[in-house]
Amino acid sequence: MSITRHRLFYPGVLLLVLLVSNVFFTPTFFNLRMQDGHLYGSLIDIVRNGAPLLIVAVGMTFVIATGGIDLSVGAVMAISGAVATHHIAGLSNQDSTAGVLTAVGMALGFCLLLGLWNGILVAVVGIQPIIATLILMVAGRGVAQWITDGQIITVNSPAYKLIGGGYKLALPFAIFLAIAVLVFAAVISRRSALGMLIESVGGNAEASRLAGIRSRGLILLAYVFSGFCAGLAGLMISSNVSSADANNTGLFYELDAILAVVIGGTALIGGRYFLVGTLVGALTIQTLTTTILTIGINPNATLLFKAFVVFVMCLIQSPAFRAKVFRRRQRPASPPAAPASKEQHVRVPA
Amino acid sequence: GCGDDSDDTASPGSSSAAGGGGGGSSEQITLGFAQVGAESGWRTANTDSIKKSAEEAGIELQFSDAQQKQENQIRAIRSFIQQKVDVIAFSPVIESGWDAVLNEAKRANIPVILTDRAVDSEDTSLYKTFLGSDFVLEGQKAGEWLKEEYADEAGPVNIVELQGTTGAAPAIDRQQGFADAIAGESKFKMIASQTGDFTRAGGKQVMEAFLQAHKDIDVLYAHNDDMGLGAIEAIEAAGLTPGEDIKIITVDAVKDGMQALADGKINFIVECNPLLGPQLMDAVKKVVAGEEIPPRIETEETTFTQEQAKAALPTRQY
Amino acid sequence: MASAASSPVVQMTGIRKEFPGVKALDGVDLRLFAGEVHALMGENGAGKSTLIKVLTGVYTIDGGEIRLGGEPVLFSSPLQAQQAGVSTVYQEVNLCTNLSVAENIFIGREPRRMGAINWREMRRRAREALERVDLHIDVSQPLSSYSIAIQQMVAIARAVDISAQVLILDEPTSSLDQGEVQQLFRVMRQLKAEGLAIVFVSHFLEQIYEITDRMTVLRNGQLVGEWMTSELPQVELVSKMIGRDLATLEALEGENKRTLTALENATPVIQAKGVGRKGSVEPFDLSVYPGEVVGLAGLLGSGRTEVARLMFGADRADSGDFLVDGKPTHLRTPRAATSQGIAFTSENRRTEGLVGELTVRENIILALQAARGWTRPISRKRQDELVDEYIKALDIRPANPEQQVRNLSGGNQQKVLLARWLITRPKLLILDEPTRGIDVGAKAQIQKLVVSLSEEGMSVLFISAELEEVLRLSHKVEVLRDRRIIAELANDEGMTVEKIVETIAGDSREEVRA
Amino acid sequence: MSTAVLDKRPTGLPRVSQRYFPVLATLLLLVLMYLFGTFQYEGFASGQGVANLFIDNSYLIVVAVGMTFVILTGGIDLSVGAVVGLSTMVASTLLEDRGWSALLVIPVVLLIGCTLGGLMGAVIHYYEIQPFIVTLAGMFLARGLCYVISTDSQSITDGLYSDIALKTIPLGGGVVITYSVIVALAAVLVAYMVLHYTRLGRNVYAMGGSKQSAMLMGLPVARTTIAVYTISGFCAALGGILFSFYALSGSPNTAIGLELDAIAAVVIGGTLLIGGSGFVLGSVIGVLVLGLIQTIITFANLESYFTRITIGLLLFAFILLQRLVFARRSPGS
Ligand SMILES: Nc1ncnc2c1ncn2[C@@H]1O[C@H](COP(=O)(O)OP(=O)(O)OP(=O)(O)O)[C@@H](O)[C@H]1O
Ligand SMILES: Nc1ncnc2c1ncn2[C@@H]1O[C@H](COP(=O)(O)OP(=O)(O)OP(=O)(O)O)[C@@H](O)[C@H]1O
Ligand SMILES: [Mg+2]
Ligand SMILES: [Mg+2]
Repeated sequence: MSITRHRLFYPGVLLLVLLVSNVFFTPTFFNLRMQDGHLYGSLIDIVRNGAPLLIVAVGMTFVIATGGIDLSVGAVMAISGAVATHHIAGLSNQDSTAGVLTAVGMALGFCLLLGLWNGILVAVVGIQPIIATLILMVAGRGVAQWITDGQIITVNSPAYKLIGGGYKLALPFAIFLAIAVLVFAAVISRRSALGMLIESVGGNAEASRLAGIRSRGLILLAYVFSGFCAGLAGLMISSNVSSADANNTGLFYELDAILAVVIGGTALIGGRYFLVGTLVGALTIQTLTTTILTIGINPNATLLFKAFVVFVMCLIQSPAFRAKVFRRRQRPASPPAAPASKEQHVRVPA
Repeated sequence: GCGDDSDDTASPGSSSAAGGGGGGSSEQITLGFAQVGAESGWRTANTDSIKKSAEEAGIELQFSDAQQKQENQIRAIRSFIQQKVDVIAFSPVIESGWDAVLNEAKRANIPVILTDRAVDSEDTSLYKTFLGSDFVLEGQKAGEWLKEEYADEAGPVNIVELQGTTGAAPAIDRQQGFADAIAGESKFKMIASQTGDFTRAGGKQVMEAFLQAHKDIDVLYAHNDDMGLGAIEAIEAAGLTPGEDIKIITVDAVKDGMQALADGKINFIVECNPLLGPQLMDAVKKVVAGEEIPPRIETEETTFTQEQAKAALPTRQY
Repeated sequence: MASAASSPVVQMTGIRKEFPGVKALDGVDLRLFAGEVHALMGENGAGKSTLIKVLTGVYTIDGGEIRLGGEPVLFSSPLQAQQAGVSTVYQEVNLCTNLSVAENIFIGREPRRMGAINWREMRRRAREALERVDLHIDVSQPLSSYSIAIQQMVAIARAVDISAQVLILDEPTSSLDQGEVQQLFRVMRQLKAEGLAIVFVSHFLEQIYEITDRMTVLRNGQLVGEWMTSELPQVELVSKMIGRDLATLEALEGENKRTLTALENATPVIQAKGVGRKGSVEPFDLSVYPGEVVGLAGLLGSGRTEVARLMFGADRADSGDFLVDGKPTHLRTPRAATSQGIAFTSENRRTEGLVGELTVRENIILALQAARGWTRPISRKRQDELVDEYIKALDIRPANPEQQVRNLSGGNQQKVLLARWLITRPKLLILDEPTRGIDVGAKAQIQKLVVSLSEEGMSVLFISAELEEVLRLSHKVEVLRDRRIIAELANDEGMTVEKIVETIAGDSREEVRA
Repeated sequence: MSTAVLDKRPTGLPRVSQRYFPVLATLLLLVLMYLFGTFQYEGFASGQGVANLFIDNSYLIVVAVGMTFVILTGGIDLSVGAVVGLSTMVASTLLEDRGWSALLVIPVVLLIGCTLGGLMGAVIHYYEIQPFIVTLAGMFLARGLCYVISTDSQSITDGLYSDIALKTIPLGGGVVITYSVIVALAAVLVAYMVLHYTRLGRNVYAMGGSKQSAMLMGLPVARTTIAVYTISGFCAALGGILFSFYALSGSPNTAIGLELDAIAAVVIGGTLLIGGSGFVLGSVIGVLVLGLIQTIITFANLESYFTRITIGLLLFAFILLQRLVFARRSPGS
């Protein structure tokens, strides 16, 4: 009983159901084997492909917790990949560790600035988050195209490739990065008072101000972190295919990231956030994508299938829905009529 | 091979550039061009070619980027009419729905040239000519090569397909053409077909899933090079050799694709040439001069095998 | 007067309502007769508001029966209750502050002409409805531009205007001043004469004895009993409510006249010189000395809250200077004020005080944590110690630090807000209506707390609509009128509530009320 | 909020214009932007140019009107773009493949929009699921249906339909508008009336102010929620019809991302995303701002990638100016 009460019980069950349903179509779905010194299998693919989404969603979680939203993550991802590959492509030795590190540093630094820009528009200038980040969403992709000159930049750098497509300890390096970001976010926010203060600002901004919280700095921090996360995810995606596609990298990623956060139980109006929920959300979305691909759904019907799954997911997660289904079953057990002891309780003095 | 082709198409452009420059002193031609967007490297090369050859031909270019939205393109064409350009050219975002605005252009006596993609208007007097590739034909060429390649084998040949963006004209037509070409022979089996959105990342992810779900893939047909390039990575990660364990056919012939072809990772590429600029400028001049031009100008396009790619690679422009 | 012979308008029997972990109502009965004012009594968290919400369809019951006019009913929303003639003012002001005053009174039943809302008529009738409670404000302004007290009056005006059979008022008087309360009582008497059944909840016992005919007492979600008001002496009532005797209350009697000596050579904790804000408060001077309790007295809307907000930097002063401990200081933001050791509990605890989604523990440590910055978290162990200490000290119920604050009863929420600032050990504590909605026992506790804090050297700026309370606690009283401080009265021998009232009223009482 | 002050003295401005001050100021900024275009580009300023602004954006105006209702209640509707696309697909398929009459097709399309919207509203209310997810699922559903109907685009040749679509109404001076403009303006007018002169409209604002309070005040929260999503669905379908008038075709990829344009227009027009405050007229201005930016772009002869950057910069400039105008009005953060 108590385990079904847990917030993540139903999303978790759904994720499992999605995973298991694959076995009916692909009996080898859960199989893992060693391939060239690294683990290989669908599950690994899911985690590796889901890693960038998870990272973006973690950044988004904080922004949403402050009561904001960041539409610009997709564009920031594109910029990040563009900056890094542009630098690497210009290196004489594309595989030089120092060169790649510089490229990564430049890209992430630039993305921090972009996050700061968003944060300033929201927290200092006071523009509604959706519009403030829309500006960068629109302009950012143009900037990325400008950097790449509209072409796909291809690099040949095993060192760069490591970030999103490489392996360490037989596992995709991306997994380590994603875990690192998630753990970092969880530790920094839950071991310090950051998380609570952010939740307070998102839950009631005016009350937080009157409690002496510097909400401006916290909001800035959330957007900067989101920019950083988007930048890292952009590097992973670009590194995974050893190229930067300014036009398509991160396209519609903001929607998936927000969806992951919301599935995880964080409300869009801000306040309480759940990083583990976001993890489950991101994995669910990636599993859904992979499932669609492996069970071979007609591409024209893909969206219908997605609609169906998202819909079922909402319903199952909704306590109101469960209550309604549950109550119908339970109703006969508890008679609505008044208890027999009616008169005993009424004491009418004089 | 192809390098020759590109040079051929470029030469009429550059030769007439001198003539255009000479005549331009009295009356410069203004061309309004409404581009689809900047959604791919192919498109950017296309844009560059048009800009460059307009400059070379001494034609003033009014350029507008519609960001893949038909309504923006309609708006751009309207503004060209308002600005009274001499010729309007555009690559329609989608095939249908152009009658109204093209009628407006007709009423304003501005000739229209379609590039790259066609429109389905019944009234063909709305535009002077269509200049571009035949996507169905591209698919057919891919299919024909496959038939030849497997002519001696009994099969079955298991094919997977990486489609372009759902609903996009090149995706629909390339799928159609390919399917038509292999329809006759029952040994070809299309075992999976998914959209990879024309991107490398998409191609890679979809191919990964294909490889997990199907153990016996013989051929991959990708609607563009980029998805093919992404798929190659997935195939390599699975411990297979692209080009040998799985034969790969793609469309476009961008530089990276050609490189992979030359390296033996792709087996066959059908060219889809973005360098329409010179031919377009040529047509523009003819239209302004009142000359007759054919209602359909095919871009010169070829196909590449691995050997042809090695030969063509050094001179590729994009 | 209620006649037990006639059948009740509302009869609730054996009502049970459970929230996760809390039995909010456990076999409660309530009978309401036409033409009576019925008091619902109980400590904070006893279940009064829950009973009201259950009756009006906000919550569904887990057991029991509700009859309206003899027929069993189960409302599934307040809308249905309203349609059946039951109108309610819920405990926290539940209006839409983004809408105009007139709309708040008429929304859902706007006067229409030819299908379209007749705005002119609506404003006219809104003015009429407010006239009934003697409120004269611009009804086309958004409700958010008025103080919580005005909002409360608007809510009452709305409910009175709707009421057909039953009118329920859940702590309507907690933020009203004496005049306002009397006006409300006039209206209630009139409605009673018209045959309405009225439920009245209040922690002011004098008000209960003044206006109600019968009462139902709850304790810990259980029914204690039902009595005629006139037959249950106050002392007995209190012991029935709190289940123990009145030692705590009596301890406070006698604590009346309080003067501080030897202030001349002390430096004020805070000194405001010519501080004011255009359109809000006229420039004023105000000094608070260490250990001094300064009361602010004035009518509703006289500007007490504004003074408090300026002193805390919640609003930015546009004239004047502050001296904190004798040093010139800017108090531009609450943040600046807290770092100077100033604390402030807003009168509007729901929108400006608590973060409803967070737990009791988090709400309590919020200000302390904010002062330390996010990089220096208070250890969980320390948090638990602090929170436990204050949950005990203020008797917050349920004593579960991990409960979401929004699920607490109104009075307990107020205590949480107090606790938040007490643990910061401020030099100056600004309390705007701190005893709002707090039961007798807890109120006595809080008053005692203020006294002992000031004895320990903490200064307090104390705002309350209850002049007795102000007088009992303060060393001096600042009197406000029309957003100006008009007098400073030392609380020495001979100072009485009447004198303060006279000062507030100035020359003629009528003039102020108009 | 508690700092606002009652001023009983009548001020210089009549009260109405005070209430509409934000909208008027935004309108003024729009005009300034138009003047900027006029001085910057030859052939920019013309009567027809202004008319085109309405013609080109009539469908977006209608969609934004529907979105305004939803956002005013504090909700959001991500499905509108897909519903616009679906509407064009349904219209073109029924007209061309099935040979239905336009007079039948239009009501059917509108009905589909309303039904989808209504269902989403019901799910949002009764199962207490965040509007974001529900309408996102609705978006997938509607777009998915587009592809299931056909992946091909199709021209509409139906006589009556194209007559309505192509017929222009002269306004004098050679300026013409289409029926779509009339429909859009009518939608705005109706929406204004509904929002300000009906109970439904006021309930919409009340819900945006505080859903909890609205419920406790006895407002029909369920009905209102379902109504606003139905209205939004209706407007999206109507927008789809206007779009199919505009392009005379149906295409499964029509209006991808339109929901963002609509939301942006509403928010630029001064409506708060958390609900409870804003005007439908503001949304119209928001649409015109976006349209005007697009028009400036088409005149600007920009490099492809500077198109987006310029749009971003223009948007930024506009928002910043708007913010500066209001900086005085809203104290605090
Ligand atoms: N939504 C809820 N979820 C959980 N517990 C609740 C909820 N609402 C009320 N409670 C609990 O029910 C009990 C009764 O609360 P209620 O608000 O009825 O008290 P009250 O008598 O009105 O007190 P007060 O005088 O402080 O207003 C309290 O213990 C409270 O914490
Ligand atoms: N009777 C009234 N008539 C008109 N406006 C009023 C009235 N009462 C209050 N207001 C308005 O409400 C605002 C808030 O008043 P404020 O809260 O400062 O008063 P207060 O003395 O703290 O009253 P309260 O008794 O609510 O604590 C004031 O700015 C004033 O404009
Ligand atoms: Mg209560
Ligand atoms: Mg006050």
